[in-house]
Amino acid sequence: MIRARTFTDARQQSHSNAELNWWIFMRISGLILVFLVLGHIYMTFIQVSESDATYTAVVAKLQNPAWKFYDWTILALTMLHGVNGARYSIEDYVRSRPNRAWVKTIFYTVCAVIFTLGTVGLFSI
Amino acid sequence: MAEQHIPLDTHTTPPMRVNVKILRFNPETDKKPHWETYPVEAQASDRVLDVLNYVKWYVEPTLTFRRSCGHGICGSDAMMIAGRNRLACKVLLRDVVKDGGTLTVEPIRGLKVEKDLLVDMDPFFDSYRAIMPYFINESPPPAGERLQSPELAERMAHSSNCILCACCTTSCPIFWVNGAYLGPAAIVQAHRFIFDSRDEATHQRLNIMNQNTGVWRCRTAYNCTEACPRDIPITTIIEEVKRAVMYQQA
Amino acid sequence: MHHRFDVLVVGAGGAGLMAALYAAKGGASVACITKLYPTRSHTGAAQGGIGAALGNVQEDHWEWHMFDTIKGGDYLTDQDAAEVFAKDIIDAVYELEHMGLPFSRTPEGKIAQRKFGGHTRDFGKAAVERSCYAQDRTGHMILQTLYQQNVKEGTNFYNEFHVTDLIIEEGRCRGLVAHHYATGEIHTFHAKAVVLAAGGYGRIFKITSNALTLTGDLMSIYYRKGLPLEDMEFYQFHPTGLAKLGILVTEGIRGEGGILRNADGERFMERYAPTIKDLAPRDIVSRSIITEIREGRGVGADKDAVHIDLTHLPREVIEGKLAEITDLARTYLGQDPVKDLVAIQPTAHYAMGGIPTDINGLCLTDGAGGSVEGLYAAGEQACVSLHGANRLGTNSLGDLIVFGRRAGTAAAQYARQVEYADMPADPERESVATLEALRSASGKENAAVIRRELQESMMNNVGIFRNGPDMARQVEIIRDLQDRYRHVSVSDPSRRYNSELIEAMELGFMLDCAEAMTASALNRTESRGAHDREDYHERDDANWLKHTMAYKNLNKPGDVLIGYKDVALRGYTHAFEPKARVY
Amino acid sequence: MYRGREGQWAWLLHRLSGLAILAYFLLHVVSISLIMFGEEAYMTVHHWYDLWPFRVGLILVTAGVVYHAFNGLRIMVMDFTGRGVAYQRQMWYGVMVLTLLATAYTAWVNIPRIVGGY
Repeated sequence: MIRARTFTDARQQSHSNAELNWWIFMRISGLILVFLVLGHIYMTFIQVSESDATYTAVVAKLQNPAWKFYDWTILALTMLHGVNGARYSIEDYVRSRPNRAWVKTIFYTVCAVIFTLGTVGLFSI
Repeated sequence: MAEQHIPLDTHTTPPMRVNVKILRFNPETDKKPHWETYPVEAQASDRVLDVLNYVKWYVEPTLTFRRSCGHGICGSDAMMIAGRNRLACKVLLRDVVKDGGTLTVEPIRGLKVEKDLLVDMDPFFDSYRAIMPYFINESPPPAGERLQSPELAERMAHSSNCILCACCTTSCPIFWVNGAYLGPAAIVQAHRFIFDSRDEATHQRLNIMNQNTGVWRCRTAYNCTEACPRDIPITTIIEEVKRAVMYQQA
Repeated sequence: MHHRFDVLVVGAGGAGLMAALYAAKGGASVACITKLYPTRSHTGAAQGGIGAALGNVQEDHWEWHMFDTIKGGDYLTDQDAAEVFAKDIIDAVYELEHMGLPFSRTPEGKIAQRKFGGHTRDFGKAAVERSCYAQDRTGHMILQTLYQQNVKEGTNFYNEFHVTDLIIEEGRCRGLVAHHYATGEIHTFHAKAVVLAAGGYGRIFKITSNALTLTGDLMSIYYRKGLPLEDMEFYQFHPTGLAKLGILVTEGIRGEGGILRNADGERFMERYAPTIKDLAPRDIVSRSIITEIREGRGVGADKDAVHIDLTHLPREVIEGKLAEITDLARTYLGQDPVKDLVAIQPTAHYAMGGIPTDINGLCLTDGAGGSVEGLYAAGEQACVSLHGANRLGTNSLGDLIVFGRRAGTAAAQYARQVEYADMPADPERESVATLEALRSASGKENAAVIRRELQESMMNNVGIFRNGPDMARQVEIIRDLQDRYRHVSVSDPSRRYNSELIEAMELGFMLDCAEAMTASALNRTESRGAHDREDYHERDDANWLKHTMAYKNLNKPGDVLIGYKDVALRGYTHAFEPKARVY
Repeated sequence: MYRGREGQWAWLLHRLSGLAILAYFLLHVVSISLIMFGEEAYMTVHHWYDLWPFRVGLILVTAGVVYHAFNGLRIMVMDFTGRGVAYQRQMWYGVMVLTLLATAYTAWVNIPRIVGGY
């Protein structure tokens, strides 16, 4: 339980800066993602039609290591930003500790698998 | 027996007719809360508390709610009036309902309803106690006062204004779903000491604010600031505490 | 349920919290019993400040403060109490500052001070800056600070417990009985010493600045035991309550330069108190306002109010130093003090009288020095008598701090010296009987209706101006209401949070307070301080320089026995001869 | 329903858009990563995106991203400057205007493609 009822509880729970660091991370990553993601959407969806993102076009684009890096940065930052954002929601809405534990476990696992899939996919070309 | 209908206040304009719709709950007989409506005749300048008292005194004596000072200083009568948290004694009828209209009154959210509009305040005060809500300065005091410039005194002018009515904490969407969050009121109280130039426990309080149940749970929904009957800029205060934690750890 | 503590404090306002704090510091195990939550007490409504001769702004001396207090009290003030008070309060204010109270500050960083009614320099020469303030929410800050300190000390709080009975046997207080609002259960508290600090009873009046919960519970419980209430006829009407509502408008508003004006726009206080004008003591200002209204110079729809004018003050002063009251006027009257005149009228405010105590808060049983061992009282509940016939503004907060502290210290000291005295076999018997009688009453009377009739009749007959025939009629009215009270029905059968039962019980307490007040007022055939009789217009030192002690006649319901107690006309080092009271 | 004001809706939309974007993003990563199984697998899934519900959905995702991005900037201004809190309401209206403009533009560009079927 994360509930602090007395100062002693509070002190015991306040040994780490994890929440502060995540809070700062959300802002920094958010700021970077604003440019990366809006750029990505513009280039792949607005400037050209989504249907132009054919296999050939995607493979051709990803031959360039710069795009590879660009996309992987989006992948990694969005993953962390999104998963942490979802963690906030889970911690807000899932109140019982056991439920929270397994919801988080399943969610983190799924995300880790997808992240691996994406990374491998990106670099396998 | 006195007359059945006693207008609250008969001295100025003609009264207005209002349906007061109250979410009622009696733990000894009810399984769930239910709405009851009481037609009332009152002045536009009457307080919502006057209307509730009228219903209690002359219509439905079992109606239960807390109240004391009647002018917004004790913080007893926080409730959800017309969909927003307010003090019943600090809202005039004319500001929340039109003649012939319906006024809804519900208990504040996120705390267990004990009876009608009365909730269990203990979790709220527990959060308050968790932030070490007392002045700490162990160095021997001078013979006179500890000096403090008017500018430094001004820094706590807002946060020391809190009356612990719980309007803010129980308007917070995070607190509704998870009572583990200390809540705006406790953070405002912490701010009052963190920004007191005479206090020596700033570091400890910032540590409490830095935990999972502290300031980082604030998602800046501003309901607290809108709800505060003392016009404390609560979100500003919470943001100040967030920055103070950040600079301390930096 | 049974509890045991060295010291019990009833009430969690300024006096109660101060007493609890000092009892705890004195090494006692302490419980504080309050019918509200601690920060809900009405101390929080005090706005203006706390008077102490710190001399931060202007030269000041405690002797001047002592003199002002005595003169303000129309020489009925016990001068030993006034001397102790004027000296102690200086130290007590510094102590509050050391507890973290966020006072407003002077440019040098000292506690800021401002003028207040009746506080003068050099024994009445001119107004002096003596009121130490925290904006205009000094009481709020005191209440919060003291509660915080109690949290730090680990005081046990019993919130929402209504005391129903004191256990006094063989001249010693052994504890008390209380009704737990949340469960409806009766709890007994066994103690070595008890401090009563449950506040006043302003709710017996229709227009009052007092909270709905100020119903004189503990005064009445004391009085029902055949023990006396002192100086009940002296009840202060604060000159400036918001029109119709009675909500307090601080005297600080005049301290900062606010001016009272009648319908003609005239600064009428120049006629009543030529020297200090609007800063005259409260009784004088209240009577002046009512006189203006009676002579047809009132304002408002019913011409029953006057104006307070702040429009000549800078906006920063109004919204800064007087933020609280600016907010109240805007909220309730839709009047903005920055540009509008605000309508005010006198409002029932403060009981000078109460449970008689000695200088350490020990409760007295008669005018001859008898006392109840182990029972103390402080604050508005008590009558030391510091305020005499009229309290000066700011002296209520001072009273809480100084005498709350003395009572707490004395209680802890007493508790260290003695063992627990036995509780009687069934201490809760009378409380249970009283509550059950209310629950099962078969009558048709509505407590709210009786209460309203009491409030209206008290306002009309025992208000600011009094006379024999009206008060004699009021005695009859109260008897009649007491008869009807026996037939009050409580329709809510529930145990938990039965607020209807509580309100009915409180009405019984209010009727007792009204009874003692009316009898005392009718008996005193002179005008002194807040007690102003149209049929005895002069102060009469030859016959009436004495305190009234009102006893309930236990053999004859509705009857009050009157005794007296001497006024201490000398302090320890100073004495002030009674003189005519002009300002 | 609690009658909160702009701040409450800004928060709620931020949270909902964030969760929606995350859900879309996870699907997007899965579908793109099919690229490593060759052209056929990739294009099979990719052709679904040509169906009109997906195309409309994509416009909504864009709207969500734009809102989340600009409201995120609003939050940063609030968090790191004292002044930001005072103007949070005006900034939120700014965010909404930007979101609407961006969505309108996206729709304007994409609707002909949807209608045209390519």
